[in-house]
Formats: sequence, structure tokens, C-alpha cells
Amino acid sequence: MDFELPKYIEDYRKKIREFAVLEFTDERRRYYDEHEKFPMEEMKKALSLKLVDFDDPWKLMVAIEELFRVDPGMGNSIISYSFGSEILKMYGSDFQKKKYLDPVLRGEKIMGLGVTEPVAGSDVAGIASRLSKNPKGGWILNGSKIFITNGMVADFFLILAKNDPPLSKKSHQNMTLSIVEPTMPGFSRVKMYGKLGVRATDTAQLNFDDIHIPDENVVGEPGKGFYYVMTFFDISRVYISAQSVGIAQGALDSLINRASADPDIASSESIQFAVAELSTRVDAARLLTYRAASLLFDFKPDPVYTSMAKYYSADTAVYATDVALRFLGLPASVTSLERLYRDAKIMEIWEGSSEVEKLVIYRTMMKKIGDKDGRGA
Amino acid sequence: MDFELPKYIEDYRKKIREFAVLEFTDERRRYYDEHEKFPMEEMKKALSLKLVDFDDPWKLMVAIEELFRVDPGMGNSIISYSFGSEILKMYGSDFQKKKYLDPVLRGEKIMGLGVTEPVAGSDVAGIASRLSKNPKGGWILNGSKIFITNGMVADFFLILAKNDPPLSKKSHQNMTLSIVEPTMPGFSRVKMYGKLGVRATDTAQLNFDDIHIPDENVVGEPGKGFYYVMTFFDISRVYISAQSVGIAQGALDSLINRASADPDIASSESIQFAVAELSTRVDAARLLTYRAASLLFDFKPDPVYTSMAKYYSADTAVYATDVALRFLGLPASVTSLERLYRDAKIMEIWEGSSEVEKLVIYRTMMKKIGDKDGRGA
Amino acid sequence: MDEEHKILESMVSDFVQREVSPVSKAIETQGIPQELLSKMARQGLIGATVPQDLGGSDLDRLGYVILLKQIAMESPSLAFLILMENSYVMRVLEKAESGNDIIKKIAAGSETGTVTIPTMLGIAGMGSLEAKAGRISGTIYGILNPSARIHVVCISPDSFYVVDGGYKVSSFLEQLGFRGMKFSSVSYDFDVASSIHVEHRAKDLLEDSAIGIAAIAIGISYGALNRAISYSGERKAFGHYLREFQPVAFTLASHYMDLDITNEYLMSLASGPKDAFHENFIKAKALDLAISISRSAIQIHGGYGYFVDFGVERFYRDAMFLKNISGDHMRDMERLSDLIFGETVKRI
Amino acid sequence: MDEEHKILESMVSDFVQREVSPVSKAIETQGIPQELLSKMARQGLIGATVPQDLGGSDLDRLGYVILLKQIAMESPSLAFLILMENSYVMRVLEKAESGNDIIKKIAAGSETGTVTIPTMLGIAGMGSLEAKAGRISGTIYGILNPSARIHVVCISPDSFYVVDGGYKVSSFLEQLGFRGMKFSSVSYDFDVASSIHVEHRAKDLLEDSAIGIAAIAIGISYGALNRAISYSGERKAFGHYLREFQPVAFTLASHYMDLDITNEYLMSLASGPKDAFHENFIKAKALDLAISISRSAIQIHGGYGYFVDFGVERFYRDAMFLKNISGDHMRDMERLSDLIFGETVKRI
Repeated sequence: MDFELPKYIEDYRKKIREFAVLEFTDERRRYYDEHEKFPMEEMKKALSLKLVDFDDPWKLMVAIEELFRVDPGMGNSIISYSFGSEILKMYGSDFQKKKYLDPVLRGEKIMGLGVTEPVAGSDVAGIASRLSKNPKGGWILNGSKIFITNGMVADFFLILAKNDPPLSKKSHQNMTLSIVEPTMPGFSRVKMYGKLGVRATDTAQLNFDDIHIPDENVVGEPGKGFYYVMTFFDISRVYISAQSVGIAQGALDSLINRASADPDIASSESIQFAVAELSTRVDAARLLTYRAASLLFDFKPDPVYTSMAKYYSADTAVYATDVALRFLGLPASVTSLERLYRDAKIMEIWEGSSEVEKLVIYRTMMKKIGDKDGRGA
Repeated sequence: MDFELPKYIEDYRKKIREFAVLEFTDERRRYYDEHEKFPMEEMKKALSLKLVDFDDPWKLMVAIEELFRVDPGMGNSIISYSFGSEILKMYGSDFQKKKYLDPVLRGEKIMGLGVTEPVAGSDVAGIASRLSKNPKGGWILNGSKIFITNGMVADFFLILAKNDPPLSKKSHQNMTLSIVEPTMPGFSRVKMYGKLGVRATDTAQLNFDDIHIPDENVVGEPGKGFYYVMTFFDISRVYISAQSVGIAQGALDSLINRASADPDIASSESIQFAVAELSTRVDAARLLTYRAASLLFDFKPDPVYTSMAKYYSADTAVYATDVALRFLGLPASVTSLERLYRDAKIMEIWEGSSEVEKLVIYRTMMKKIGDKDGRGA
Repeated sequence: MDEEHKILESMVSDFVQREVSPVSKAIETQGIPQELLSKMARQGLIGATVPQDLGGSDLDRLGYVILLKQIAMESPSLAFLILMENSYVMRVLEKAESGNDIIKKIAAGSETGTVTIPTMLGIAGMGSLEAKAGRISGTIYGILNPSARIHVVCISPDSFYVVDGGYKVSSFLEQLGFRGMKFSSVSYDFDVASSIHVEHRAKDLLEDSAIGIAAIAIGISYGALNRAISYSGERKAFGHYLREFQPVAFTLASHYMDLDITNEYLMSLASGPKDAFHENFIKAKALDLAISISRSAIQIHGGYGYFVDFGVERFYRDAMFLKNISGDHMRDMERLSDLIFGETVKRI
Repeated sequence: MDEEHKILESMVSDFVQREVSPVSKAIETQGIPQELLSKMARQGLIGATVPQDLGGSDLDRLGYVILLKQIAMESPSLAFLILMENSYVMRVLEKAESGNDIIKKIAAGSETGTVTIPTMLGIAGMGSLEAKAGRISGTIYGILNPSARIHVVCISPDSFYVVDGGYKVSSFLEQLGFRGMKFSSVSYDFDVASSIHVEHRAKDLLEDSAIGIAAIAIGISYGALNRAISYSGERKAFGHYLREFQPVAFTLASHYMDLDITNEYLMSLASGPKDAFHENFIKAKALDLAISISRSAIQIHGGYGYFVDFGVERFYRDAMFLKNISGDHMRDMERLSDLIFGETVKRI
């Protein structure tokens, strides 16, 4: 067993942290949060510096952790321009890779992924968007999506819809992903204002009214969209888990900084215990996350370990910001800590709520329990 | 990073588990618990099978985990016959190794370690036992120890006492470890009955009334006993942490077994969530434990990581038995689960209470925080 | 609390200090002494809720709660025996033709009673009873106080038999809590015609006992917390009394608050008419509190807390056992949700 | 609750539904509308605790608690303004020579008031005031409702000045909660001789406000829980209403119980005379509950809960902000422990 990251990753961590501390100034963090604005300038800067290395998943994970540790809203905007790109990498055609994926990877375009709908949150199989064969060729898309990250800034989206008429009686085998551009007739979008946190992240509702989708924009095989999305979630949930670890560490940082600066605070055993308890939980969350990551990056993702990491880390993020804010009190109610407190809550909700993670853990685990000798048997 | 144990260890885990399941029958577990008796027979059997490999620390750790998973009281008695031997290994003289350590390692003798006293629990520096120079040569020991594991069955003890007159003004530099045999005049012991759990473990109070200790029985340097004991705790706390992981896993096992056997139970989402939450916590505790172990076994013990593991795993053991017992209810109130519930509580107390662990975490961490780039800075 | 109940509280508290406290640890290993039962009977404390002419004290709900709480602070085992006899056994006997004669004996402390709690709670997997050819027979696992002469046997949700003989204690089980009473498997085999049959809804008995269960849980909590508070002011570590350390003080203070709030709610419910809805709340809450406070109480006592001699560890065992012997966790939560939302929580 | 208070509750509840509920979300971004303040003033709801001849309702403790709770269920921001004016500003003005004139204006809703909470709570690191050459000056960070005309300035634990003018709002800060009011740094610079000076113990004001703080926390809890309960009966996932899932139902049921128990305690304390000791308990407990219930309420609403439109997320923010603006966590715990154990918890 080996619990240490290689030195080059730890060096990279320092670099990312320097960037975050330098670029995410108090003023900017407050500005983007208050105005609910996408930090396009900082994103471009990070791109131009080639700061985030999407080719090394460990680096990406550490980058996420360190960016979220300082500011989740800005951090997310910087790394999420390629949100969903793994799907195109795995299942996209050459045409799609060339036209859509490559510009994203070069940092020239922003993409988004549309799964969630007004009546179907964590229940992906319950979506209502419809993709129908166009008798004149291609397909017709109708429906809408909500809570879509990069909704207003993305140059194209991967949209999950149900086939109509159905390709299969099983709804899991009747969903298709297609690429939709905002310039296509029938497309409209509305920015969703008023988030509790991660307000620098761009969020929108998308509407599709008889959009014509050319055949070449259908991703992979029709009917397999649900599986593509689930495979993607197995990947993205590891990164969400790293987001949560970053937030929790950020909250712990405030408590430690305060104890370091103020002897009156440091002399309180109650604070000392809080620091000890939080450090332990943050480390536990980090270890669960790294374990899930280590399997995923080795192409052996384990949904049980991934869901454990995401659920536990999200809970830790909320818990850590809560404890830190209680102890730091009123002076902290206008600082980055109060922002972290608001940001943290989304971790339990997006890309599979904690409730869904728990069901995944239970069901997948119980399936495995044929093997009586293993742990958990 | 690598989160998997080598295959030979996992194979060994299976062997140990087989032994525990086979030897720790319901009947025996109940018998030793009810009668508060040391399972000498099973211990001898484990010894004769050379089941526990004290030379491979990973194997020892996994053995502890698997034995405690089935029965902490019996498990502890089987592995604790050499309790404290690391001290002799590190600091004992050749004479001491030959006369005392070797027979223990061969499984012929049982040893114990006496630190805790009636008025000094976690506060080791507060002990009252006194070791004085005997004008006629050697030393004189007076005082008493409580909660001493193997107290009635051990063939000798390492006893921590304060030097009188003091060797140093600092009480930490004024403690000495010496080897005491029950046959020495002035030694007496009384079995301590009535433990809440781990009742197959032998516990006693030891009394020293003007015991003559020959010079050759003083371990290492006089005045350094406190440091020897603390160094030992850095080791033993990792194993205690593994004990807790074993107990927590045992509790989780009961819940899973019940859900596997009873469709009415399995259909409850509440149970499903409990299984998911417990599995996650048990895994988090296990990862914290393995990380601390991996550093320790690589001769780089980190007191922060060790204390995190011990505190968190102990809390998890209590939490897991609590949740499982609530769900399994009255029928479980006479089974091994109720025993685990009683056993678990000692994990938060022995070899450094959870409160002491938290102080260690905080203090050691804050000392490290010169390095501003590292995590926690 | 009115004057009358204050007097009762002080009387019971004195009695408990004088008579129960000195033997409370012995009760755990040797059972409840006959002498203590006789003394309690003379004060009318055993037949707490039965009429005075049957040897009881005819206590109202509040009085009953006060009694159970005070006893549980020293001996949860004894408190549960009183509850079992008053809330289950004698409630069934009240409805039986010659029940009063038996009630008198129990209230006099010359006999004790028990009830088949597993069947009354409807807990699966603890045995069952079968009626066949005019006899009822079967084995029930987990009868508390099996050596009682009077067994109230619940054979269906609304049907009980009172059995005096006709049962065999087959094996003792070492149980988690209430060790002042034995716990065992009991085999029943009795003639229907010659046994007393009573129709009574088990559900009503359980509902009515909720405040009593809560009272015992609150008593356990006070018993554990009071000991932890005194110990924290006597024991030193690192040169200071435990109570001087913030984490100890804050933990104790927080328990103290929770307990005060929960106790107030119990007392206010007990002072009013039956309110099954809210009595469910107090039962659930008080049980949780007892488990959590008794855990802290052991922790504050350190190694000593782990030993029976310090009289703290039994609260930890009794709290969880009380939870499990007074209901099924999941079923209780389902019922609570149903009551609150007015609809059934489904298994999905 | 007696008839009189029931009538009050129903009156306030009607008013809140009719007048506050429709604007409660707008309050968060645009502030409390003058029109609403005027309407409340006409009903005597602003000067809740001041005499009727000054335009108030002269509510007793229970009435005040009922009022704050009902308002907080819809608009915690508004409830806190009422508390700040009644429990701090007007309490100081009562003692001032020409204070009644100002009280009348506030009760009439034509002026609002604020108080320098950071100095009143004695929170370090939020600025301080200095007296020099007959003037008092300095900057305080974190004044809620800074645009109020009347500023009650606490310059020491037992000394206040009432300032009308003589302050400058220097910069607005986006704060965690109570966004219906602005929050900012305020620079004070006023002449001692021409300002109203009042001696009053800040400690007394804080103690007396504890049940009011608790009432707002309980109101927040009910506001959040009621929304979660209705949503869970409207929203479906995987073909079932959320409420049909055990974990959702059990979480809601458990909150419902906790809230009922805590609310009962509050109501019972508010019905009696001042009891500073126990009022500390209810404040601490109610705040914890508000934080925990509002977290669950967001979770049950899923993604929607994260957006201001659904009116749930603000309870989460307001609950924590209320905790922080009503005291210092550690100092409060220290005081509680001191009260309970009768001795001082040391820093060791």
C-alpha cells in the first residue's frame, strides 16, 4: 500500500494553490459571487497558462481540490469548460471529436451536458425530453433541461432525451445523447439566477422546440445514452468528491488560521478538538476520494467506492463549513468562509444526491456479496 | 498511490477469518464473556498453529482486524500475550531479550505492561509508583497499577515508575521502566472483575510493596521510561485502531447478514441507508488505519495520523454497534452483536482516550504548520 | 408540579436513596431482593397505579412517571419490573374475572408477574404460540423475569391468557440490560379452558406505557449524568478537575440542557390527559437521550466507567436494552411518520 | 395557551399570510417595504412590547414570542428587525429622557432603529469606539440595518448612546443572512454632550432577548419544515412521492418531534416569569435545530432547494446568521457551563 501522491503531483498542487491564492482575490471572489457572473477572464487566463492538465487525471483532481479550497464558484468555472467531454472521448465519432471535442480540449470552446429536467432530478430515467426520427432525415428534439452548468456560455451541449417512438420497452435502453448548438433554430436558454452558492458558476434552463438534429450529431448508438451518462457519472463523481474535499479543507484552513493568529482562540480546548475532529474527517474524505480515483484512473472504477467518496465528502464539506462558521462567528459572516458554507450545500445535491449515492452503495454492495470470504460478507 | 493490500496478506486474512469463525463458536464466546475468563486453550491453539505472525506487521494488523471482527475479548487474548514486547525489542538488553523477550516470542510466556494507575489514567506523567535506588544495590519499587491487561496470567511485567529521588526536574525525564515478576517478594495482584466488555481479556490490579528490582531488570536508560512508553503507544495505537475497525466491520456484518436473510428487512430503505452509511464509515476508518500503519511499518510513524486513526476508528466502532443494535433490536440483545456493543466502548478509552488523541492531533499538527504550502496550512 | 406530586417525589426519592441505592449494584447480579419488594409493597410502590383497596397507590399519570423516573435513577431493572407489572400485567388482570386476587398478590410483593413482550410487540423471529386441541403451546425467546409466577401470555394482537404454571423456563440467556431480572426462553403449554382469557388490545397497552418508558429513559439519563457531573468535579487529570476542561464541561452542559428540555416535555404530557400522538415523541426522544448520555458518562469516568463497580456502565446497557424491549426501531419510526403525515410510509 | 394568546396567534398568522408572505422573497433583495412597516405599525406589531400609548401592543413575553415566531416562518429578516427594535433599541430608549418621542416614531414605522451588535456582544475584531475630547468615534464592522435613522451605540458593557446622525455608512457587506436588511461598516463620530446617554447593562438586554431569539429560530424551523413536508407530498421521484420513501419520512418525522418538544419548552418558558437560566437552554437548542432542519429542507427540495425561488435556502442562511449575530458560540457555551456547574470553566 502507498498513501502518498508522487512528488510531481504535490509540486503541481503547490503551483495550482499559488494560482488560486493569487488570482482568486477577496475582491474578485466577492464580485463574482454577488453578481452571479461567470469569471470569463480568469478562466481565459488559466487556459492561457495551460494551468489545468486534463491529460493527467491525478493532476486534474488535485487542481480541483486546490481551486475549490479557495473558491468553489470560480474554481468550478475554470475547470468545467469541458464538462462532459469524457463522453465524447469515449463514444464520439471522429467527426464529433474533430468538430466539437478538439476545440474544447484546446480551450477554444465551452461545452455543457444536459441531463436533469424539471420533473426528474436524480431520477434520470424519468426525463421527458423527446428525440424523434425526422421523416425527412435526422432527428427532432423537444423538451427542456434545468440546472445546466455553463448553460449560458457553452458553445454546444450533449443532451439526453428519450426516443419517441421507443426503441425499447426498457426506459434505460431508450435514451439517446445528441449534440445541440445554441444557434440551432428552436433552441432557447434562460439564465437561472438566485443560487445559494457556487454563484460564479453559470447555470441555465435550456428549451428545445422542434430542434432539427442532424444524424452526425447523435452520440454513439441510439438507445445507449443512459449508459453513457452513467459511465460519465462514475468518472465525474470522483471529481465532485474532490471538490468537496477542497471545500472542507478550506473551512478547516479558516479555523486553523484563526487559531494560529489569536492566542485567545488557540487556548480553547473546544477549538482544539474541533480542529482535530475536522482534520480527521477531511483526511478520511480525502482517502476515500483518492481510493476511488486510483481505481478509476486505473480503468477499474468501482461504483461503491465512488459513491462512498462522493456522499462522505459532501457531508464532510457541509459539516466542516458549519463547524468552522459556528466557531468563527459573526466576523466570518461576510468572509470567504460564509461563501464556502453556501457553496458546500450543492455538493450533497448535484450529479446524484447523497440519497442516490447511498442506494448505489447498498445495491451494488449486496450484488457483490456472493463472495462470502470478502469483506462485507 | 496504491490502496490494495498484497494478495498474500489478503490470503492470510482469509485464513485468520476461518480460524476465528471456527474456533470462536457462539458457545465459547458466550462462556468466556459470562465467566470473565481468559481463553487459555484457544490461545495455546493459535500459538501451536503459529497462526499469528508477529514478524510481519501487516499480517499482525490484519489478524487483529479479523479476530476482533468475530470476538474482541477472545481475539485480544490471543494476540496480546506479547503486549509491550516492542519495548523490549527496541530498548531491552541482551540479557533481557534472552531471558524475557525470546520465550514470549516463542509463545512460552505471557507478558504485560503496567502504565495506568488509580489516580492517573490518560495522564501518564501523573503516576505515583516510585522506584528508588537500594543502598545495597539494585532498586526498590513501590506503588500500584490498575486495568492491567494479562494482569493475572502474565509471567512478567514492564512497570513504569517515577524515580525517587528524581533524576530530573521534568517529570517526563524522570520515569523508568523495569521488569517485574509476580514471584518477586512484595508483588501481589487482584483480578478486576465486572468489565462492561472484552471480558475474555484478563485484567488486574498490581501492587508493589518494596519489591527489590535487580539492576539488570531496568529497561534501557533510567529516566527514559516515559519516552519508551510513548514510542510504544505510537505503535500500539495503530493496532488498537485495527481492533476498532474489526469491531465496526463485525457490527456491519450483522446488519448485512440480516438484510441478506430477511426480505422484510432488506426492503427497508432505512436499513439500506444504514448499511451504506456504516460501510462508508468503516472504510474511512480502515483507510485511516492503513495509512497510519503504512507509515509506521515503514519506520516513519506519524503521531497525527496514528491518533486520527485511533480516535476515528473507536468512534466508528461505537457508532456501528449502536446503529446495528437499534435496527436488529430485541432478538440481537443476546447475540454476539450485543457483545460487540459492550466491547466497542473500551476502544475510546484504552491506550489513550479519544480526548487525548484529539489533543495529540491538534498539538502535533500546529507544530508542523511552519510549512505554509502543505495541506492544513 | 403541584404540592401533592412534590411530596410524592420527595418521598420516593428518599425511599430510593435509603432502600434501593445501597443494593442497586447487587440487584444486577443477584436479582431484586424479596425484602426490598416487601418494603416497596408496604409503601404501595409496587401496585403504583392500582387502587388502594388492592394494595396500590392509585397514582395518576404524573405520579407514575415520577415514581419510575426516581427508581430508574438508581435501578433501571427495578423500574422496569414496576412498569411491566403496572402497565402490562395488572392492566390485563384488571379485565380478568378473578384478576383482583392476583393483583393483590403482586401489589403485596409476594408474587411477581411478567408478560411475553416479544409477542406483544409482534417481533418476528422470537418464537410463536400455537392453539391446537384446546391447548396453547410454543416457545418464546426472550422473556424478562421468567421466574415470575404469573405469566401474561399474548397470543394475538388482542388476546391474552393469564397463566399460573403451564410454562417451563428452558434456558437462561445473558442479556444486554436489566440484568436485575433473568431473561430466558420459556416453553408454554397450557389448557385453554382452565386458563384465564382476556381480550385486550396489545396496541393500547403499548401506547399507554409510552410515558412510563420515557420516564425510565429520563431516569437513566439523570442517573448517568448526575454521576458524570459529580465525578468531573472530583477527578483530576493533568492537574485539573475534569470539569475545568472545556470539552468535558460543554458536553455535560449540552446533555444537561437536552435533558431538561425533554424532561419538561414529559412532565407536561404526564400532567395532562392521555395524548398518544405526542407520547410517541417523548418515548423516542428520551430513549435516544439515554443512550447518548450514558455513553458520555462512561467516557468521562474513563477506565473506571468500564467497570461495574462505578455503577455507570449499566446505564449504557440498560438504555439500549430499554429501547429494544419497548419497541421495534423501524416499526416505531413508521408509526410515527404515519401519525405525522396521516398516510402510510411505503416500502419501496 | 389561553384564549387571548390564541386570538393573537391567529391574528398575526393571518396578517403574515396576507401581508408578509407575498413580499417575503422581495424583502430579501429589496429590503422591507415602507408600506409593510406602516401596515404593521397600524396593528401595533412593530412596537410589540411597548405601551399602547406609545403606539405599541404592550405584549407580554408569550405574545412577543408568538409574534416573532409567526413572522419568522415567512420572513426571518423582518422578525429580526422587530426583535432588534423591541429587545434592544426601544429598551434603551425607555430609559432615555426624551426616549418616548423616538419610540413613538419607531412604533409608528416611520423610523427604524439599529444597535451596534458587535460591541454589545463584545465580539473581538469588529472595530471599537474611542472617547476623546468630548467626542466618541470609531468604526464598527457589521451593523445590521445601517440605514436606520436611530443608532443605539454600545460603548461599554453598561453604557449606550442614542445617536440620530453622527454616523456614516462606509461600505456595504454582503452578509450570510437577514438580507432583508443591509449590513455594513459604520463610522461613528459624535459629540457626547449633545447625544442621549443611557446606562443599561448589555448583559441584561442579551439575557432578555434569549426567548425572542429562540422564537425566531423556532419560526425558521417551522418555516423550513412546513415547506419540506408539503414538497415531499407533491414531488415525485422514481414514481413515488418523496414522503413515501422511509429516509425522507423518518427525517421529517424526527425533525417534527424535535421541533414540537423544543417549541413546547419555549412556550412554557415564555408563559412564566423571566428565567434567564433556562432561557439560555432554549436559545442554544432552538438555534441548533434551525440549522439542522433548514439543511434537511434544502436537501429534500433537491436542486430547487438551492435556488432562492423556492424560498427555502434563506432559512439555511438565516439560521446560521441568527446564531452568529445573537452570541459567540464559545462564550455562550462557557456561560452555560458556568451557570450549570456554578463555577468557571477554565482555559487550560
